[in-house]
Amino acid sequence: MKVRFPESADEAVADVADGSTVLVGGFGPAGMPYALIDALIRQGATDLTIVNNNAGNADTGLAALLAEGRVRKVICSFPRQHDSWVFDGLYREGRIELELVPQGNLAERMRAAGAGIGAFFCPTGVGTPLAEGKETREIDGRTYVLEYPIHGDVALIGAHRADRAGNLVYRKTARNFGPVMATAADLVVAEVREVVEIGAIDPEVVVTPGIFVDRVVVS
Amino acid sequence: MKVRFPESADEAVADVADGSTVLVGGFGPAGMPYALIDALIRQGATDLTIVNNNAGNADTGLAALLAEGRVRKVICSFPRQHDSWVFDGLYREGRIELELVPQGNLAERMRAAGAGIGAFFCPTGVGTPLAEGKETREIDGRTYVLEYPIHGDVALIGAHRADRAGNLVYRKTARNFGPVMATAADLVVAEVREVVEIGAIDPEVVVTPGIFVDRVVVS
Amino acid sequence: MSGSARTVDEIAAAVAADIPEGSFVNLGIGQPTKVAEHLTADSGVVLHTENGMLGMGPLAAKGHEDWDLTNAGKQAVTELPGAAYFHHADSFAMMRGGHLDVCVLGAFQVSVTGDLANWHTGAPDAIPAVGGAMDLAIGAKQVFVMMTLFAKDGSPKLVTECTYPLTGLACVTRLYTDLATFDLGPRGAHLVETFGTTPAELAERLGLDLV
Amino acid sequence: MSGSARTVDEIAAAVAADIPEGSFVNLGIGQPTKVAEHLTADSGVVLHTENGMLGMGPLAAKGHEDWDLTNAGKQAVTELPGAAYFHHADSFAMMRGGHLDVCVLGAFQVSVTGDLANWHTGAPDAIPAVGGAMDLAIGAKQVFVMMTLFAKDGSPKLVTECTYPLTGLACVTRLYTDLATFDLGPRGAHLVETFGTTPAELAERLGLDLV
Repeated sequence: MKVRFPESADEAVADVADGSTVLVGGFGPAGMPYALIDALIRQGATDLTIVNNNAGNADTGLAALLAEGRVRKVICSFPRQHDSWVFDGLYREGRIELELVPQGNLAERMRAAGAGIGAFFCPTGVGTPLAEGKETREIDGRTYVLEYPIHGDVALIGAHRADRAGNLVYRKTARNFGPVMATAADLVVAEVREVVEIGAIDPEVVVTPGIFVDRVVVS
Repeated sequence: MKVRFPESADEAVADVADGSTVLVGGFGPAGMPYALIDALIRQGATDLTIVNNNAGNADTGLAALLAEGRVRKVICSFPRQHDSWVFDGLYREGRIELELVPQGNLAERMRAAGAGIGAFFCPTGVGTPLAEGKETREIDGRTYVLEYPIHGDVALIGAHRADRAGNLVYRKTARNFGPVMATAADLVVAEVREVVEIGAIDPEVVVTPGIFVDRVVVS
Repeated sequence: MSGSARTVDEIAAAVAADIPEGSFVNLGIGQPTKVAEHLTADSGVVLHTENGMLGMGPLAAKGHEDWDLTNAGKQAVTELPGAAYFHHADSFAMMRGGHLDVCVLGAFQVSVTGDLANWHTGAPDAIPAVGGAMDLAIGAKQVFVMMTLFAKDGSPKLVTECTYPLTGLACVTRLYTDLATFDLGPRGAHLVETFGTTPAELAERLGLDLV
Repeated sequence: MSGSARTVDEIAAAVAADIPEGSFVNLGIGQPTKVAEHLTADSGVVLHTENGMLGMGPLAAKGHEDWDLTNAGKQAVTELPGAAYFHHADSFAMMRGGHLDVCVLGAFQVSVTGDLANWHTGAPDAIPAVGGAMDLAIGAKQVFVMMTLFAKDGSPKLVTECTYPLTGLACVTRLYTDLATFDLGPRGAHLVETFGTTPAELAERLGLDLV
C-alpha cells in the first residue's frame, strides 16, 4: 500500500503495540533511527522485543528505552560494549532476556523472514555453544545448523533520502541492516534526512523499493 | 583475486572444462552474454550443464550450443517458447536432460550457493509435481519444500559497465540473473559494453562488487 | 445477474476495479496483462515484473523499444517515474515474501478451494515450462485468476479437484470469468455475480454446490 | 629461528607479507587492524568490513570523521577508489559464501587442528558477545590468527583442545604469534618459524608434538 508521510516521528510510531517485536536499524550510530526511538520512548509501548546489532549505548536511544523497563528481550550479536552499562545492569539482575545471534545469522534470518524462507541450513556456529540444541545436518560433507526467520511487527530504520514513492537510498556504511529489516516487518517506518519528488532518485540506484516502506519521516 | 581483462571473449572462456556447470545470465535477450556464448561454442567444451531461465531461442546463442550437442543437461524454468525448436527436438529425442525449476527457486538456489547456505525450506511448489520426492516440512503452520543450492563452475553474465576493479553496474531489467550468478560460480566472466577507470562508478551504486568478478571483456 | 457474458476486456476491467488503490501488483503473461489497460493513473497501482522491476509502464512504442527493458513476456516496456530495478533473487524474494498485494493469473483449472493449475496440461508429449507461476501462486497476498469458465470442449474449468498438474494449493482468492465472479476459500466457491446466466443454471452446468 | 620474540607490529607485518597480492581481506577488531598499516598500496589488497563495504581505507583524520562511514569497530574510516557499499545480508553472504580470501582474527585459544576460541572466556559473569566472529571463522578461504603464544598466566594458547567456548571448528589455517608461526590442519600444528626460542624449547613449553 501507498507510503505515508506523517507530520512527526510521534505520529509515525503512534500505533506500536505492547509486546511487539521491533527491528531497529543501525550499526553503532551509523543508520540508527534516533528520532523514531525517542518517539517510541514517548509513545509508551512496553514488553517489547528489540532486534538490533547491539543492546544500547550510554544513556540515550535504545539504552534509554531499556532503562525505562520497556524491553522484555533483546536479540542481538554484540550487547557488551564499553558503554553498554544499562543493558549490562539489567542482564546481571535477570531483568532482561538475551538471544545472542551471530551477526551474519541476524542478517540472514531477517532476510529469510522477508523472502518467505521457512528455515535455512547455515554453516555459522557449528560446534559452538550458540548451536547447542539446534538441528544440524551434513550436506555434501559439510555440517550446517538450521536457523529460523526473525520477523518484526515493526521495523524502525534510518536512511539517507526517500522519494514520494517511498524508495530509499542510504549513505555509505549507514546502509547496514536497514534494507534487510525493511523487508522483514509488517510495519516499516523510515527516518530520512530529506524527501525528494518522484523521479529525483534514479531507478537504478534505489536500494529499498517503496513497496517495503509504510511511513517516512524527516528528522 | 584481482580481476583480469582478457583481449577477447575467446581468451576469457579458454579454460572452461568439459563437464562444467555453466550459469548463463540473461532473461531473453536482456542481459544475455552473446559474445561469451559464441566464444564458448568456438572453444569446444562439451558435456555441459547449462543454467539459464530458458533453453535457447531460434538458432543462435544457447540454441546453437545445444544444436552442437555440447549440452548434457539444462536447468531452467521455461524451456518451451515459440522459437525453442532446437531444445524441443533434442528433448523429444531424449538427447538432453531437463531439470525444470520454478523461476524463484532458480534464483534463490543460486543465491544460496553464493551465500554459503546448505539448503533452505521454500514455500514454492508445495503439492505440485515439481516437489515430488522432495523433503517437506511444516513450519509455523505452513508447508515448505527443502531446496538445495545450484553452484556453477563458471558463470557467463552480461552487464552494462565495469570499472578496472571489476565492479559492475547493469542497465534496467537486463540486471536480472547477473548479480546472483556472479556470486554462485568459481569462475565469473562478465561481458560489458564499456570499461571505465576506477573511481568512475560511484561506490553507492555498484551492484556486483569486483570481489565476485574474475574476468571482464568488452563486446 | 447482468445481461450477457463478459468479454476478456470486461473481465480485465472488473479485475482492475477490484484492485485497491496504491496496490503493488503483478500481472501474469497473457490475458492478465490486459488489466493494465484498465488501471487509471490516479489508482496509484504500481506494477511489478518478476524480471526485476517495480513501476513498469506500458509497452514501448514501435521503433522506441529498449531491449534492456522488458517484461516477463520479454516484450519491450517502459519505465514510470518512481520505478526501481533489482536483481532476480531480490525480485522473487519480494514476491515469495508476501510483499505484493495482488497477482493476476490465467488458469487451465481452478478448484473451489483455490487450488490452481496453470502451467502444464499434463499431456504426455508436452514440454513442461513453469516460469514464475508457482512463485506467484504462493507469494502474493491475493491471487486473482481470470479465465473462461468452460473449456472449448464445454467442460468446467472451476472444479472440485483439479485434474491437471497443480501450480499451487489453496492460493486463488478470487476467480473472474466470462459468466461469473467467485470468491474461493476453504469453505468452497462463493458466487459473487453472474453474467448472462443465473446462479441456478450455473450451478447445474458446473455440477457444483456454490456456497 | 630469529633472535628475539616478535612485537605486535612485527606479527602484523608478517601477516601482511603472507597475504597474496590482490586478495580480499577482512581484518578483525583489535590487533588484526594493525595488519592494514603494513599492506602497501601496490599489494592491491582490498579490505572488507562486515558492516557493508569493500575498499575500506585508513581511519579518518581527526576532525574529518564521517559517522556514516565506519568500520566494524565503529571507528570512522575512509573510502578508497573502487570501493562498493552493500547491506548487511549481502555483506555476510559474501563472507559466508567463501568469497573472502583471508580473514585475520585474534584469539583466546587455538587448537592444533585449527579450532578457534575468541568470543567468550566462559567466565560465568561475563556478558557474551559474538558479533561477526563465528561468521568470519567459517567464511574466509583462509583464516589467520594473530595472538601471543602464552597467556599472562603462562598457560599456552595453542592447545590440543580448546577449553574456552568455541567460535568455529577446524577453521584456522595459520597462526602468527610472538614466538612462532604455525600451519594448522587435520594433522596438527606444523611449526614454520620460531622467534627468540628454539623448536625444541617451544615444543616443551607448549607440551605439544609439533608435526
